[in-house]
Amino acid sequence: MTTVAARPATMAQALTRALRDAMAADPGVHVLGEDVGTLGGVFRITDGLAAEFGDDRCTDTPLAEAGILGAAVGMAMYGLRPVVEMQFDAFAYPAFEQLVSHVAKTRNRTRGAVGLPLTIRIPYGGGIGGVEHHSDSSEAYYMATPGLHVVTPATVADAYGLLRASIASDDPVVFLEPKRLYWSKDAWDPEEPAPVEPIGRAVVRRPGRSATLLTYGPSVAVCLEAAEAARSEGWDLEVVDLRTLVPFDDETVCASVRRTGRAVVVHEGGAFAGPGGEIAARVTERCFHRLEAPVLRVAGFDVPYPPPMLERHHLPGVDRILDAVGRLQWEAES
Amino acid sequence: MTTVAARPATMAQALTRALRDAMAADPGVHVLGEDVGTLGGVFRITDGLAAEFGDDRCTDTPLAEAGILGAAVGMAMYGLRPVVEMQFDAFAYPAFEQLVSHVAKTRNRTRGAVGLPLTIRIPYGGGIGGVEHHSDSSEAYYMATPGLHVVTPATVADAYGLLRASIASDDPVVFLEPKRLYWSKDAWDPEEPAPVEPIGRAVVRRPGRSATLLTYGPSVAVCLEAAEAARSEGWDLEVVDLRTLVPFDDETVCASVRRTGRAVVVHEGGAFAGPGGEIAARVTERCFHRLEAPVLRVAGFDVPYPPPMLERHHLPGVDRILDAVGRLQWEAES
Amino acid sequence: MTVMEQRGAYRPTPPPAWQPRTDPGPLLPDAEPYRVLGTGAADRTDPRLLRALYARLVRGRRYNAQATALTRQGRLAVYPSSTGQEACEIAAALALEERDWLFPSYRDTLAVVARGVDPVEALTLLRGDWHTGYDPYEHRVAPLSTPLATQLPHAVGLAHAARLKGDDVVALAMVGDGGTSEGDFHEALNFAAVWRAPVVFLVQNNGFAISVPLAKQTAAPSLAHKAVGYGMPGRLVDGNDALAVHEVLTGAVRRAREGGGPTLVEAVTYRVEAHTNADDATRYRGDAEVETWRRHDPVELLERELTRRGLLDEEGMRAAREDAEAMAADLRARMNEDAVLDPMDLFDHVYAEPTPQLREQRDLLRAELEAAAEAGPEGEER
Amino acid sequence: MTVMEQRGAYRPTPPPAWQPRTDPGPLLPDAEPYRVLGTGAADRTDPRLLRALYARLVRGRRYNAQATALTRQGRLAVYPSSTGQEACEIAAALALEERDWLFPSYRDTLAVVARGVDPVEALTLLRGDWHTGYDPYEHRVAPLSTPLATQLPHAVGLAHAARLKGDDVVALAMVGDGGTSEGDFHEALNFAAVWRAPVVFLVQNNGFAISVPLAKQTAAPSLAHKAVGYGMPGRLVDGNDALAVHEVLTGAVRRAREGGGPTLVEAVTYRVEAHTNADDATRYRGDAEVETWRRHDPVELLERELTRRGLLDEEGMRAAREDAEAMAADLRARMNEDAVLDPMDLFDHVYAEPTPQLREQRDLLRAELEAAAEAGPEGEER
Ligand SMILES: Cc1ncc(C[n+]2csc(CCOP(=O)(O)OP(=O)(O)O)c2C)c(N)n1
Ligand SMILES: Cc1ncc(C[n+]2csc(CCOP(=O)(O)OP(=O)(O)O)c2C)c(N)n1
Ligand SMILES: [Mg+2]
Ligand SMILES: [Mg+2]
Repeated sequence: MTTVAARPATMAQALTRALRDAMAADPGVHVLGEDVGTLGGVFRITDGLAAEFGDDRCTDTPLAEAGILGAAVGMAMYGLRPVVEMQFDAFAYPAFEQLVSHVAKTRNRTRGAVGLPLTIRIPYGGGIGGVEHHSDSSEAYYMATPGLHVVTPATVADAYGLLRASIASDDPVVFLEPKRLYWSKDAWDPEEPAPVEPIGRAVVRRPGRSATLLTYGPSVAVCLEAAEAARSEGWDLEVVDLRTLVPFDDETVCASVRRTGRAVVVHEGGAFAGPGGEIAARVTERCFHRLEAPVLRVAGFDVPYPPPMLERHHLPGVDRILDAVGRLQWEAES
Repeated sequence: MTTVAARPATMAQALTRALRDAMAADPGVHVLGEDVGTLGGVFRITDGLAAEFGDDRCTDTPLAEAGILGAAVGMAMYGLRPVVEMQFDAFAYPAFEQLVSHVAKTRNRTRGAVGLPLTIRIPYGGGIGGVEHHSDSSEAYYMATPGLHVVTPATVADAYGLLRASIASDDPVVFLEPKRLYWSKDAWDPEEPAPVEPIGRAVVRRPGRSATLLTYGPSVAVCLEAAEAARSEGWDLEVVDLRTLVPFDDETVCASVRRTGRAVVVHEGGAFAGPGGEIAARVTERCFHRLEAPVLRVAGFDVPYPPPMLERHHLPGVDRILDAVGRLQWEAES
Repeated sequence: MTVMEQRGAYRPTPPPAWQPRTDPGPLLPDAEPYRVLGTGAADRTDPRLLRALYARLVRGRRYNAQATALTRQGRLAVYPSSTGQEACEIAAALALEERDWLFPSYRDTLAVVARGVDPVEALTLLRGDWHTGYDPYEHRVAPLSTPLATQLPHAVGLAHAARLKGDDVVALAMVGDGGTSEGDFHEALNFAAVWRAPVVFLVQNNGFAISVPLAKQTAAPSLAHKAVGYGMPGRLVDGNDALAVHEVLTGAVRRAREGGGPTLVEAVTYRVEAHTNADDATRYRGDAEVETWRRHDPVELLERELTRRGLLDEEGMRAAREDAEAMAADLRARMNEDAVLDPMDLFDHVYAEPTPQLREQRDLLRAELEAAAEAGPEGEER
Repeated sequence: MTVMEQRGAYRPTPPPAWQPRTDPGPLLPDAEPYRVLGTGAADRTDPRLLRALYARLVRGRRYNAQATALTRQGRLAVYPSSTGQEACEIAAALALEERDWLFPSYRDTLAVVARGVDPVEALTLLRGDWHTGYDPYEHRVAPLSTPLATQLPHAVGLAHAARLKGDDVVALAMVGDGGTSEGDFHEALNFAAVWRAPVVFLVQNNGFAISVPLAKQTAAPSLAHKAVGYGMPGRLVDGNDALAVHEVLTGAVRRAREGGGPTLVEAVTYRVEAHTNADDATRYRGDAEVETWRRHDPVELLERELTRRGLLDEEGMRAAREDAEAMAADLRARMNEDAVLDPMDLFDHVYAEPTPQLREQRDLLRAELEAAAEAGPEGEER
């Protein structure tokens, strides 16, 4: 048996591969959504699946998101494992009632009799120059809905591993794909994909001692860049990639913050009532006496997603992150 | 001119009166929703409006929430000031796309050319023994959506004043009515209603020195009760009623917390990614050095709203609030 | 080619790829609701079916009365009665085979019970206990759906999945006249038709959505006419004629099972009682209207038919009544027992496995309950 | 009354309150799309209308080509071309009076421009600038709607409001074949019919929703058949026949204005180009299909008619082309100027007045920009 050396692959390729492997491994896995069949999806994530597995396994649906998700609920009730694609973040909103009132609640309302093993893939976030309604960061809505898992990869390997794990989960998973990372590349060997870990664990992407950057999805790369840039200012930043927003990995996060004593949460969506509020609050509750400074947040502004020509001002960038790190009351330490 | 003495009135009566006065004052105010006409709404808040102002001003719509809100958008575009009633919290979800993608964004996407002066009344929260889907606390979703104001009264007088102010606002307001307070009574003189204040100001409901309870809507009364009970433990608790979740009154809130040095946020919805996370995070960011303890949260559990027979275990009660106050590291003070 | 040359050559060219896909004629419902009772066709009905329907309608009527009484005694939080609609409820359940699925709306407790679900378990939701009292897989009955019309796409998805798996399972989904206005109704019917899913949609048009009469709900010739817009047949039936509803639904189920695709059935009926026990129907409708419908009562219509054909006498009626009374007595007795709920259950079924956070919260509640128990009865109070 | 007495007295009682509300017959569309060009009816058309349509169609075609070219030059982020659908786009705009409103879907830039909006402002959204480049009140054109079908209830609400205020304003709302599957389509049509709102719904059935062909979108005889389910007339028209679309829409607008209520018009047309410049249509359809439609081209059809009637010669064609070229040159020139956006605008129109929080955030960004400006060009980089 020869192993192919790891070669650069895109996140999009890893996601496609994850779907393909999941479909090959389990005949109950069905992909459905708008344009997922013949076209392979507008981001080509489902490319080739209809050809390989047939239209009944990878199905172009009518254009109606509540109908797609609602049908997936029924399919899951009958023992299938549907994977739904929502074409863009804002186009998942029509399915919100199905998501909140059924997908999230069915296991609970039936006291465990009916679980819904379904995965809802949603490309999310900005930075690709998309016109309005194509760049929302909607994770706050899903995090605030008990009964859903919320997962988002930041690396090519995680895209594969987390999507496999999400499809394998017996609970509904909102799988958020950072669209601006679709074409990002990592060395990754598609023939030897990462082990399919259970969801729910954060990971330290870069160890550091001065402060922790808590982040996920599209902002992980930005934080790593900021951490590099911070070296010249004498800061050694740790970067934690949360990977799974629900369930939240308090253990890994608090271990890091207790070590560094300082933290900044970084994400694209607006700060107000966004994920960062929860993260800052729970870190503060759990690590208060180890904190040298309040947990700060670097996020998008609290505005509707801006037009593409202004989005660079909105998205958290290296400078804004470093400014926040600079406000972590370093003087108190001396 | 004789003034009628203040007599006990219910919050429901005050809301009805606010609608009536608003409709009388401005012929552009139109009420629409399911059963709001002949029946006067399932909570009777629109009672008598169709009789007084006619079916065109208070309209029974077909049963379709996205249609109701979408139509209201068009009506607002034509210069009317629609007031929409959603029958229950969970039945507002079908309108989520209209709310997020249009109601919240239209002023912004038209650079101010098209404002949408519309009010969306939503009965919310639990404690009334409602069967599933009738007791959701959905404020986190609306808070996380820039472009919306989010308002919720806790007293009879505020129900009147805040609803008038919301209808008068040139921006869309999600007006959350705590259903378990509909039949609560205060001395209130309907002939001399409270002045119609602009929205956006919190209020100290009970001054205190030991710690601040930050709360709103249905939990204000519970917090006041807890503050009374706390006296026997030697704690003098301040209770702040936020009244408006968006925009948030940082000034009043921080002034209180800076004074007391300790804070607990109390609300019914789940803690995770709920309003309390935001409130705790922003208070901590702004008052870190005045905090003797981390801001704690007392909230519902992170579960789908429980069956009525279990809801008392879920809802934050006096004991749970006092337990949290007790965890505010009082020993550090001595 | 010059302009002048073109001139002579010009002929109308129809858009070449256009062709109508289906002949709409057969999809359209008749102008009048289909009826069997009181027509010659009733004579041909199997007496066993007539008797089975009758016994169940009498039971159903009694069940509605008993459940409403339980709300007055505080044993049920709320009950949306289907009195006057028993023919639809029972026929819906009887039209299905064991292996089929029922997707009920919140008013359809009777259909759920007629399908085999324990009468007490069917009321679990409405007594304030857990949201679904029965295991949906046991009798293939989905949870009663409170958010209107949301159950319809579920039925489509399940039926579609069954067909993909090669099972000849049909799903019957119930919805009210008001529910047809929701977007989910539209999306479900469209998916069903495009997928040719084996689903039957039963709209009980009972004239009202709480207080809103049909005329404010739709301007369509009938709700059954909506079918043509999806390319499926629409059928209009007298919903108080149990034989007619049964025949139409059985036909639609057979059609679905044989691969003919979905059908939309509108059963014209009437909500004789208020929306629920908490509603005051006098605010929006007069007695006269109710009275005319009481004279077209589904139980009485069936009773007359059986009597006419000599299949039922005073004795038989008494037997049916006694059977219903026994059911009611049993229901009453069992509903009078207090439900016992374990607060710890709050955390157990949010996910397949509780998250670390839910385990923490479970521990918190357990500690609270233990502290309260120690503090004695007063400790429980606040 | 004893059982035996009842027996003889039994007569079928129809549900007394049931009556069909509308005769469905007149609501149903014809089996074939309505056509004027190439039929005798075309002869009766006012030459001014023919010329006006022609000039605008030629301009529209050129506009589509120019906008697509601008995407290749990076001057537009994306462009969904309506090449092949110009007859629908132009006729929709021309069917309206000044005081009426247009509610366009994202593909309908041509209709927006034909309504009077500046050709550059109509592209503001698609060049990555602010979401709506024009003031909707100036020409009574709602923002281009990206979320599909969501604009339809807006049109209904606006038309309803206008009628309540006593204004005889009509709203025309545009949607694609794919968009008809959304719940919002259903809810909007139902509201419009129940309220008898002065709205006209124009579905451009161009055969595809991105890659999904009509057969996977619906099983209906035609999309126009959906009308009957709402109790409004459905009309089917050849969407490449500008005269036919104009006549049908004008009629529907007149009907709406006179209080006759809404109409659903399905215009059968074809999306000749890819979904947008970013799409690769060869992945899901063959050239042959496209070719058959190219032979039924809306501009050519009109050109032939004008030519046949002697209303157009080589000279006239050249004039139309030159006019279109001038428009394109102007568009090109103006689109080549860089848009100037003020980042501070991010905060100014979220609410009528910025909240305290937004003022803080504005200050933060202003400070950042000032710091970056001081730091010089490299400072701007990250
Ligand atoms: C999505 C949604 N909106 C609103 C409600 C509140 N509601 C409960 S029953 C009802 C009326 C239903 O009418 P219909 O569909 O005709 O059924 P019926 O009550 O007549 O059986 C309404 C508005 C709901 N349950 N779900
Ligand atoms: C609610 C919503 N879902 C999905 C999309 C993504 N999307 C953009 S265009 C399109 C296809 C639209 O097809 P159709 O309605 O036929 O209009 P056409 O593109 O043919 O003009 C899709 C799925 C969207 N914009 N809005
Ligand atoms: Mg009804
Ligand atoms: Mg199309």
